[in-house]
Amino acid sequence: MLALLPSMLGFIKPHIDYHALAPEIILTVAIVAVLVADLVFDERRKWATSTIAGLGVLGALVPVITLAANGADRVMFGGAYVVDNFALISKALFLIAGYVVILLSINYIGEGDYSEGEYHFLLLCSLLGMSVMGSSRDLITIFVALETLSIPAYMLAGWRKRDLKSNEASMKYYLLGVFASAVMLYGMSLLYGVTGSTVLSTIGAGITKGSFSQPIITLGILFVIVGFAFKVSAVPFHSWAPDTYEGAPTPITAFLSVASKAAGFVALTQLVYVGFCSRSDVYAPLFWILAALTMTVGNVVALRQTNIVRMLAYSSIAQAGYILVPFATLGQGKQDGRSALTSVITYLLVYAAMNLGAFAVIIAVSRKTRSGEISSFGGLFSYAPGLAVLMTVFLFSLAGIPPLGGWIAKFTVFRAVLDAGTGWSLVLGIIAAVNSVIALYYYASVAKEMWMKPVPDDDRTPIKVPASLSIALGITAVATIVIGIVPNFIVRFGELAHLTAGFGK
Amino acid sequence: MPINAFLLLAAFLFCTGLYGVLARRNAVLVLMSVELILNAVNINLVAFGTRFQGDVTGQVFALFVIAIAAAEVGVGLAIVLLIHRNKSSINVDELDSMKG
Amino acid sequence: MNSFDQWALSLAVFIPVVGALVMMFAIPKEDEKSVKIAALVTSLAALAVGIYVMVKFNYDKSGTMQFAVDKPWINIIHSRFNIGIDGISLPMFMLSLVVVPLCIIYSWNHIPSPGNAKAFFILMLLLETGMAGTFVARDLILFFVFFEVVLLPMYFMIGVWGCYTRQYASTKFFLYTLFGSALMLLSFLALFFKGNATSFAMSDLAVAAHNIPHGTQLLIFGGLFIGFAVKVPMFPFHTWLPDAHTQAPTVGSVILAAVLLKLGTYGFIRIGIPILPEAAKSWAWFIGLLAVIGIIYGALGCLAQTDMKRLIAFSSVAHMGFVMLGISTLTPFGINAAIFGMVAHGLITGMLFFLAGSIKERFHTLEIKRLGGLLLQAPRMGWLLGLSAMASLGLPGLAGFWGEFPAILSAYSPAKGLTESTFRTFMVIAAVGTVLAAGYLLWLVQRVAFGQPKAEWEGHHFDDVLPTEWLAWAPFLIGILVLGVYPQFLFHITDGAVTDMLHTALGR
Amino acid sequence: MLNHAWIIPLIPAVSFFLIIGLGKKMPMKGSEIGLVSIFTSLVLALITAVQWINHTNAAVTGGEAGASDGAAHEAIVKPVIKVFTWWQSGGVKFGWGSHIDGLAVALLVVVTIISSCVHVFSLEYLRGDRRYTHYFAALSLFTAGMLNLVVAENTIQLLLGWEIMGLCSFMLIGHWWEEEANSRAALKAFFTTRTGDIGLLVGISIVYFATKSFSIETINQTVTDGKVSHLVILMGAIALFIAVIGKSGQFPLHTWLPDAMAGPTPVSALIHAATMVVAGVYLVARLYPVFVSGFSIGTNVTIGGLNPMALIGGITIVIAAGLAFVQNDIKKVLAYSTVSQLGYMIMGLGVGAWTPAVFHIFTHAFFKALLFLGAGSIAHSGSHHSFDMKESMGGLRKYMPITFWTFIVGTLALSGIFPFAGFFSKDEILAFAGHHGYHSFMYIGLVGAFMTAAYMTRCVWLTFFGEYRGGHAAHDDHHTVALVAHDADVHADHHDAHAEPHESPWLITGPLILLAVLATVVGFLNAAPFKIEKFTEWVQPRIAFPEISVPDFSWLEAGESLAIAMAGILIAAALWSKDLGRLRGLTKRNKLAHAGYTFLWNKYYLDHLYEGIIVAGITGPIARGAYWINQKLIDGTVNGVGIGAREAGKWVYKNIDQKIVDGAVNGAGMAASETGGLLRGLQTGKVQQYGALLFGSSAIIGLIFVIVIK
Amino acid sequence: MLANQMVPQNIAFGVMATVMAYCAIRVVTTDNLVRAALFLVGVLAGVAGIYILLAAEFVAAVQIIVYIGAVVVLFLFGIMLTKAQIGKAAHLTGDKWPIGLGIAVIMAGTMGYVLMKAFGMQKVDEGRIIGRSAAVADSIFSTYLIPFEVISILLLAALIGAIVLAKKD
Repeated sequence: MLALLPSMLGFIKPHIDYHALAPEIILTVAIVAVLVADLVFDERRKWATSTIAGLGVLGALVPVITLAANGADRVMFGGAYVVDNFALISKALFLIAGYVVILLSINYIGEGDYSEGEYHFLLLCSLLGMSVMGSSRDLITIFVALETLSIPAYMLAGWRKRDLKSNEASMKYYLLGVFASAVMLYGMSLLYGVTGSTVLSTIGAGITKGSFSQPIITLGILFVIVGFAFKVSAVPFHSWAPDTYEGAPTPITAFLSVASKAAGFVALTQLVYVGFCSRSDVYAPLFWILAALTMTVGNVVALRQTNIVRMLAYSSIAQAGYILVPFATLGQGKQDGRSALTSVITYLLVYAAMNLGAFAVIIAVSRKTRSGEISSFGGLFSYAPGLAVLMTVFLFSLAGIPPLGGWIAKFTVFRAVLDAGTGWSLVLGIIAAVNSVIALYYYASVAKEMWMKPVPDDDRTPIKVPASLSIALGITAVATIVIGIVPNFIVRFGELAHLTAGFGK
Repeated sequence: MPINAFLLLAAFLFCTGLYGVLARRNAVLVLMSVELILNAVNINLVAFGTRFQGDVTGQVFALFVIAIAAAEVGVGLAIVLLIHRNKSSINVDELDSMKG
Repeated sequence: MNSFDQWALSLAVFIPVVGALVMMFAIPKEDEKSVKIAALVTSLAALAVGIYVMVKFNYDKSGTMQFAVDKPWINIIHSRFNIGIDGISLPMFMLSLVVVPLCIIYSWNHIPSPGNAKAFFILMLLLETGMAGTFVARDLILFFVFFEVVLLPMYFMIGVWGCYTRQYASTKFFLYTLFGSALMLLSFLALFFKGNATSFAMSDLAVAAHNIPHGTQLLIFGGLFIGFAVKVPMFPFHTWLPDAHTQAPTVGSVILAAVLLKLGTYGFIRIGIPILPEAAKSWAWFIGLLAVIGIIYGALGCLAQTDMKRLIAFSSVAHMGFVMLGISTLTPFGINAAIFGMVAHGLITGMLFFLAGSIKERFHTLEIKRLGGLLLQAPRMGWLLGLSAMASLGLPGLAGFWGEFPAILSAYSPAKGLTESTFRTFMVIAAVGTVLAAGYLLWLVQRVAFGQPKAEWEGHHFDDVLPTEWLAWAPFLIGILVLGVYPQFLFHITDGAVTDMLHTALGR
Repeated sequence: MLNHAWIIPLIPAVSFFLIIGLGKKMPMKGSEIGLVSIFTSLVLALITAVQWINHTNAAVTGGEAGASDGAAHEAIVKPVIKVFTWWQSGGVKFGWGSHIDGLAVALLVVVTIISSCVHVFSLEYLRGDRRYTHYFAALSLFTAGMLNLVVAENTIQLLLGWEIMGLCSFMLIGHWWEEEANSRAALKAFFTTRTGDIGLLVGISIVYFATKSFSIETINQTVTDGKVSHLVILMGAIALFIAVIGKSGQFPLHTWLPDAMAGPTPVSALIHAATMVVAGVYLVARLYPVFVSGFSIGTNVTIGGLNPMALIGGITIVIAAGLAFVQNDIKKVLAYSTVSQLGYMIMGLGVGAWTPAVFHIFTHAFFKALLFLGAGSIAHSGSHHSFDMKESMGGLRKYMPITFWTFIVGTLALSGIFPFAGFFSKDEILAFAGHHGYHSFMYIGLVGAFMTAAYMTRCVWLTFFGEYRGGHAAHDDHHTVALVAHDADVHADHHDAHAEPHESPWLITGPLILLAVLATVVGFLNAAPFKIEKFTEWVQPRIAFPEISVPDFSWLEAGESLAIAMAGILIAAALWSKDLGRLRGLTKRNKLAHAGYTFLWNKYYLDHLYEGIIVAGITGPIARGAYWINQKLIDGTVNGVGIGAREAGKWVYKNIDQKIVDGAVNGAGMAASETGGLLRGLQTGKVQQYGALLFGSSAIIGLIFVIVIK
Repeated sequence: MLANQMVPQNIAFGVMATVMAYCAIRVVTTDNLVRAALFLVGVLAGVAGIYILLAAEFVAAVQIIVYIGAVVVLFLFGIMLTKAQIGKAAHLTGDKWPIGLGIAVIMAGTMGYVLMKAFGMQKVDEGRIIGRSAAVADSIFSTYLIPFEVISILLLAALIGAIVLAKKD
């Protein structure tokens, strides 16, 4: 108890492990550098900000790698901030996804007369928030990290200032985000009120069954999860996603659907594994409902979409549903949390690759067609076979067709389900299976459009793909295919990422 | 005095704000209602802090919330202005160019 | 076993993919000639390795896995790159390696509209990898992956190079099959987890399955059943087949008929029965029932068709019914017959689809009403149609008979523990099916080949069988004849493996 | 040769491939290959026969010499069996080889002789045909199939031959497939026999599992030993008999056979008279113990001797004979006659008369082939390729003497007139039936004999007597197309529609003469009146065979049947010859009554028959009615089954497949899509509604959880 | 003795709570934008008072400085920049307000039930209240150092982003 009361004993200089903080520090330096560059460079040389941002992100990856090589778990600030394998993997995921988003943005932003420097600045801020999120094991840190990654994103969603849709996207995202934060904060306050601490491991010890009045704990857990359910766009907290995705600049949509969502899941994982691990009686049913609803609604509504981005929005909602499935199996049957965590991490990694890839193709294609309609992809195969093949790869990977990466992700989900082996989890598994067939329909319909339909207006001028986009496509495509064929290493990441407290070990 | 006095007051503020955000059309009023909610949370945090000897975590949390709330309001108003410039209206229920 | 043997199967499976990659990146789309040559060379190289395997195969030990390779693959889920070949898989493996080069030869001058030979051949090569891989996989996850690899190329083949309603057909094919494989995968996982298996290797799971209570076994087998039944396809999961076949380009139909449908039946023999023999016994009557329904139903469906290709497609439903009937008896005799039936159906129906394709090429229609007098317009083709139809209806002396008759025969005396009277009823129904088969096939021949050509073709000249067609068809025809006259070629390979398999599974 | 009889079917099989491969390039378009092969087979078959005869003779004499040494006797008359393993599956071995005994030898001889004759005949008959090569290839294949069936060592091999013949029959009936009627007839033939083949498949299966063997020898032995339950063997026998009905044109599956006359006439002679159609009979004879045991032949006389085989055979005799009366097409008369004669064989086997029935197969083959070839000769040279007796024939006696006389020989043999072959075999069947308690079947046989004699007389009369009615353009149903198709100028002399009828060339008459001689003499192989029982001696099996006691010959009975046949000839001659009127017919009836023949019991029937003849002229309403029933009802049923199946197919496809099975799947897809549409409605685009959803869900889920999870 | 101390506190709380509740309701119901902002000030001031009651003086100070001093001013700027009607305006409340009310009532019920169940009439332990701002500072600069640093970046980001969005171009 005394250790928790530093104030009573006077100020004790906290131990700071700079190696552990290096990724964030490098990111911060990059943020400042981008700002300065934006001030210094004139309009013609603004592209340099993107280069700086990209380098910054890559630079931040270096300490992530050295930390991983070092291997030791680093715990700071009384357990509020931890750098372990899980944190490192999630940071690597955020940073690589962020890098790909920067690659996607270069031409999009550069050619669109948007504020380029500030754009990259905000993107990096958001990445910083995510990076912090990966290590947070404390409610306040999680909250701050969440807002840091969200608030720049609210603004980025409205970055196409003259487009009302973009404004609207920003507004909706912002309002819903604030609402969700409010609910989450209320839940956090309840948890704090019960346990007297914001550190997750302490909370975990304080909310075991029978320790306190149950309803308040239940409501606290529930509200906190709602806050992140919003972030991962789980139904019924998903409603912002389609509109925001459609209206936001496409690279930002990619960012939101991948990095931001992944951050949500990372936070959820930490909360559930470290904080709430003993209370699967509360969150497992909640995740069950969320997962079932999310998969079903996401897929079914996606069937009726005509706008490709909007369709992918619903698709990413549905994908979030699959990722929620392992959460619903936690603490059920023989599920010891190991395979569920592996599944979540694996899914996030694969999902990042394939979804970013799909958006990269959309960006490349819409550079020519200037349209977001699915029909604008008509006959793509005949004039841009490379893009069509890549898009096909990404879409069918999302659908989970072997040997593309998506299958191993889905596979680990099913494995988590069967590991639990209870009736409820099996039902969820079947819902997931049925959903993956429904999903196939709309993924296939895009493929159909590209391969089997005529070219609209018979405009067969080839598409020029800028270098940065090509790199992004290359990274994502290689990742998607290689993960599918040799899934060993990616699943190994998932397996490595044991969380020290709770289920792990 | 009972701790619940503070907590219930906070709950009331929360729900009033909740009503506000759902019922008010004007975006600025919605933002004001959000502030009600956040303040309710802060009351909670500070009140809960009294349950634990010498613990100021609640207060610290409240401070962070205040800071972030300020940032949020700033951003929110910027977005409202953005919309106002393009649409000359800040009624949130008129924002439905995307749906379905 | 020398070091090449270690690599032989992997080579045969992956050479096509390598070829496809080379074609994708190194050969421009416009250079059709190089594309064709590259595709042919690749598939022939794979075939050459296949022939090497066939030659080196120890036929006296057809029941044991040969050319086995067992390397780590996905450690974390206990799945390994475990491949090998035995008497059950060898015929199917060879069939898939043979069919692809022939299809490439056939397509030499017949790239279906809208062209793009490069993409077409790349897909075909990918397909080859999937097919060959499925037949050598000894690990369920690996099996699943190869099983699915087949899906996409075929989807595009139908969807891009198919006929009028190709999109509907391809989507249907795709969704159906995926639905099936989703269930199949769930069953695989359930096997693994419920049995507390140490790996996904089929041999391990067969042991581990003893840990599973009977009721669960039944459920798991049910999942496997639907998964495979969709692919076979068995009634009532068959409706994708007529559409897919009808709309697919010729070689698509050929590959579909010759190899793809066999994936399902092969799954039953390779996975369903050895791993869950008890559940298979409990399900056998149901499988047999659906099989005979399929026989009659497919035949009735054929009688209703006005399109030649669709008729042939429906006939597949009936023929695969015989195969499934043989499997459902769970006797070595029946399963040998089933494997024979698979190969025979592959050759015969493949040949029929080739013919249908060539007829379509010439007449631009497959409406039976508009055809007629083919024997006058293109006599050789007409005779080939007659021969294939005869083979298809199970005429002794041609390959079809040896799949059909022993299957019927085996139903008289199914494995111990199965109800004889039920299966004997099936036997009689199946025998009635042979008559219906004769009915629709001869009716087809009569309307298409006999009689006088219709007036609308007056003055048209039609090429008889072209050299590329001869080249592509000759192996099929030789196979039909040789297997018909000397079925021991195939039974010799399968018998030991099937007997061993059933001995292990059912303990007799 | 006995050990290597399996070579005999291989020769024509090889010939088939040679003709297909090289035929077109040969000087005689491949026919020479066929000829060489069939003659080789013939020679080999004769050698086999001689060896077998020696074999049995040795056994018989050996048996007599050392009567005590029973074992040696047994061993020496065993069938000679040679088996190669053909294939093997699931522990079951399948052989391919030969099973040579008297029955097989008899059929080998018949088949090779008839086939040789037909080959020679076809050289001329089919000359210039568009598909000359294919024709000979098919003949070769057919011969291979039939010979394979004859020498079959096991049931699977038998089935192989059986089906190959079916295929050849299909190919040859549809030889002139340009005409739709022909292809339809071919289809019908194949389809009907195939229906019967269900029985064969099932029967072979049952017998296999009952006796654990496919080997004919083992099957017969096992069944004879009585080791198999009667019920099983009855099921097997019924199943096999269904196949027989289909293949051997028994009632009610006989309708394909007349239609099959659409094929070239030599084919009809070979396939649809002499050989293939007796394959069914042969099957019964081959697996006789199965049928004897299954149908309790010879042991259930007490219940009237009714067994399906005898019954079906009997019905077929009468019905087919009746139908033969109303045909105008000479080939159809012969076709119905064939059906009727097959009925005799089946009935004979049904009553236990194994040897007589087999003997009838033997003799029938010669005279029926003779008749068909005669009809072919007429069509070729006398009637401009028409087979219509009323329209294109008449008075041909003058133009075609050889054909006429040989035809007469055939007719007499068929009618069972002493001393032609038919007399001996038919009489033995009837005698056997009478002596073993199957009296009713004997009477049926006698009626049949009468009718046979009568319709054949009609046929001969219409063809050879009276005035020549031909001379106008041929409207033959199949040659027209062939004429158009091949080089008409080369063969103008043969096909000139206005040429006078003339005798056929020697390639046609040669076989006719040979067959006529054979039809005359072969009867004496087993001429009971003269105590010659060579055929019985050589052919009747000694082991694994039920006891057969051949009754002693009785001249009285033979006289009865002979008299009936003669009566038939006379009555018919009287009725159909123009110079005899109705009154003469009536007198004849009185004469019949006066003659005191022993079938007053059927006077009533005869009365009606004659009244009918009187009322309606030459064609009897009963025969007409029977024909109507035949065409509309039985044939209609056969066709109707086809149409019905097609309609059922359409219905199932349209309603069940497309609407229910497919509909359910598509419906599920639609439902998903519609749900999607509905859920889209929730996405109104209004941010506050989203907020309401968010807060509302939180509140409601919160409330529920708080209440439910304590 | 405790009771004596409690009384003024109770009275103060009662007054403040009433005012706050009234102001809060007015914020969400008034037809006048500016008035709504002023009522908001009332609520915010009340909250500051509550903090003082709970001996959290530093938080109370920050509340007044940040909220009343900055946020409300921002709102007023917002109202003016969006050229909103000063004074009464029609339709400030949407016609879907009953839904909002319903949800608010459910939420209130849930919260109330939970809180009553958890704490009942449990008293605030006066002895445990410490009002040392130093403790707050210590805590922020030790345990919560990272969030503190991050929040500075966040504020910078919000600042720059808001400028970019709000500025005319």
